[in-house]
Amino acid sequence: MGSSRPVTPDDRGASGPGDTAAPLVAPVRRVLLAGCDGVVARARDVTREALYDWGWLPARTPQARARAEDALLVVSELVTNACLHAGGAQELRLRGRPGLLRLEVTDTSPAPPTPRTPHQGSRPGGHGMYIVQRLCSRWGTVHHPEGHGKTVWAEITGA
Amino acid sequence: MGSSRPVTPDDRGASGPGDTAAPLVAPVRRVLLAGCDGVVARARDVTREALYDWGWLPARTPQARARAEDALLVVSELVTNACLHAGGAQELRLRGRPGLLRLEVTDTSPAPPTPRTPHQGSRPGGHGMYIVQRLCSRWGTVHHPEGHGKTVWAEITGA
Amino acid sequence: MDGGVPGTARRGRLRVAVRMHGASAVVTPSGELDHHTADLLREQLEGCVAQGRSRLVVDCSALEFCDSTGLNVFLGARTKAEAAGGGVHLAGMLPPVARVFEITGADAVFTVHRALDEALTE
Amino acid sequence: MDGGVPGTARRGRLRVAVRMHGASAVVTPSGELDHHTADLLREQLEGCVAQGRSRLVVDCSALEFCDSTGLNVFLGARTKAEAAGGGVHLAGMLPPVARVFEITGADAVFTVHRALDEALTE
Ligand SMILES: Nc1ncnc2c1ncn2[C@@H]1O[C@H](COP(=O)(O)OP(=O)(O)O)[C@@H](O)[C@H]1O
Ligand SMILES: Nc1ncnc2c1ncn2[C@@H]1O[C@H](COP(=O)(O)OP(=O)(O)O)[C@@H](O)[C@H]1O
Repeated sequence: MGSSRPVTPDDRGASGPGDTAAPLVAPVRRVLLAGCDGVVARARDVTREALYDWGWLPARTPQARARAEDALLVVSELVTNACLHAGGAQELRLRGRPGLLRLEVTDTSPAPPTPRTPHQGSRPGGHGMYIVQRLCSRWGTVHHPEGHGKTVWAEITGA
Repeated sequence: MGSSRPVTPDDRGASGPGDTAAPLVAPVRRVLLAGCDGVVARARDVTREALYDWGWLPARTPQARARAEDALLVVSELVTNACLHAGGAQELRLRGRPGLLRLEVTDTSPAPPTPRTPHQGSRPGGHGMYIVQRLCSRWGTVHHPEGHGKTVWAEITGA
Repeated sequence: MDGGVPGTARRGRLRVAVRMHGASAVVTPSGELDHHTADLLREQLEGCVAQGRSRLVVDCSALEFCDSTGLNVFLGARTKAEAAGGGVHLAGMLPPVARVFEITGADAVFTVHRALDEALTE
Repeated sequence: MDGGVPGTARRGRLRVAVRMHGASAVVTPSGELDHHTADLLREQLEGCVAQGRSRLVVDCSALEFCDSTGLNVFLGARTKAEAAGGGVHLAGMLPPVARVFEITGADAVFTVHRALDEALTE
């Protein structure tokens, strides 16, 4: 994964909400995802690799394995949405904290994800953010200054 | 301000994005804002009081005074929006960090603020989030688990 | 006081005085203009236009706070006043109020005066 | 291979095999079903229906990943198959794929079988 590289704590502009003052104690991985060609599968690959490096995989229990698979599903949804609704994903950032994985996807659109309500299980469409909501302990949007797009993030707790 | 009280760092459920692992080193103030009666003005009062307590006011320069006034304007916009679009504000949280004020307003609606684009200066409507975008270094939405509403937050840097 | 009739009306943290000056209605909001008080100013401004006073001069020198809800009141009154052949003149805005008009670009659609006498002698 | 014709088609990380079994078309996607590969499965499923094979049995036992984009393919095929008097049967889903159907509630609108033979002998 040649393009995944660590960031330094002082990379303020790119850090997530609330990290402005707190030191970055957690491992971080950043990957540029320009365009849409193959990026969804690639985002899963990078995430899977991080899950191995950070001890989520190989999983010790079926529950732990399911949580790791949930993370792959969520990253797939976030990157797909950036492609479908925001002209492409820019960057994927992964942050591992004890018992928590934070996934961040940046794009250049100012519009936030708007989960469709009510959710309808029988119809195509509107399942992506519903899945994110169901699988994640929290998720949100950070709007970048000067209209430079946004970051959609989601946090998954470990088993 | 009888109902403003400090929170403890372990109050995880209520803390902002990214605070999950980092200790709460900053002063925090929380105020319940049930219903909509007088809450917008009250939110400004609480914020003004915190600005005095945290040294933003009295301001040493006109620029510093403008930044404090911006904070009052932004909190007014966020609380007004919770009243108009989300059935009322629940809680206002203020976090002071060196050179940074973070305003957080929770409500019970799952829908995020969606700044209207293009912004039109000559027409009524759509100015609230535009003002927030213009005055804040960052802003965002944190969606609470299980559909329990959301937090809209905005950060203002000091002069 | 009824909308736009000379006199003073009050709601919470906003007071609105209206008086006539030649062809102009001089409307003086003082205090804080927000979600809780916007209706009061709206009634007064629209009342003036309804009574044929469509040249609205707003003396903002005692207006201490105005957010987007307040801005919407001015923008709505402008549409009504212009439709009636008049307009909205804003005079003496304090810095925090001027800032809202500046950052939204709304200052471009009003006639903005530094001081009230400038708006009246024009 | 053209849509829904017996044989095997491939796109990136997805392979789709189609064969006929009595009244059923047995469609076997293997690999990863997502934004990049969804069109391939959609073409195959819709191709079957267009050729009069509206009882679609999908052998999911080699499908390793499916997200909401994949789910949309199944939901869309279901509408077409049912309109043609058939339906979509899903057999042998692995845990990560079953999970997507469970949490969205989409499992309720398909006939779900533990194994392929169950779907064919029914
Ligand atoms: N990254 C994004 N940028 C802008 N809008 C988004 C983004 N992600 C989601 N959305 C909006 O949220 C809506 C709901 O997304 P989702 O639940 O994934 O369903 P779907 O993609 O099928 O519409 C989308 O239709 C889109 O309007
Ligand atoms: N707290 C909130 N909850 C739900 N929706 C919101 C919230 N705040 C803003 N919105 C949505 O964002 C839109 C834009 O808000 P804003 O820029 O303040 O303009 P306005 O309130 O005049 O419509 C609103 O119309 C509303 O749909």
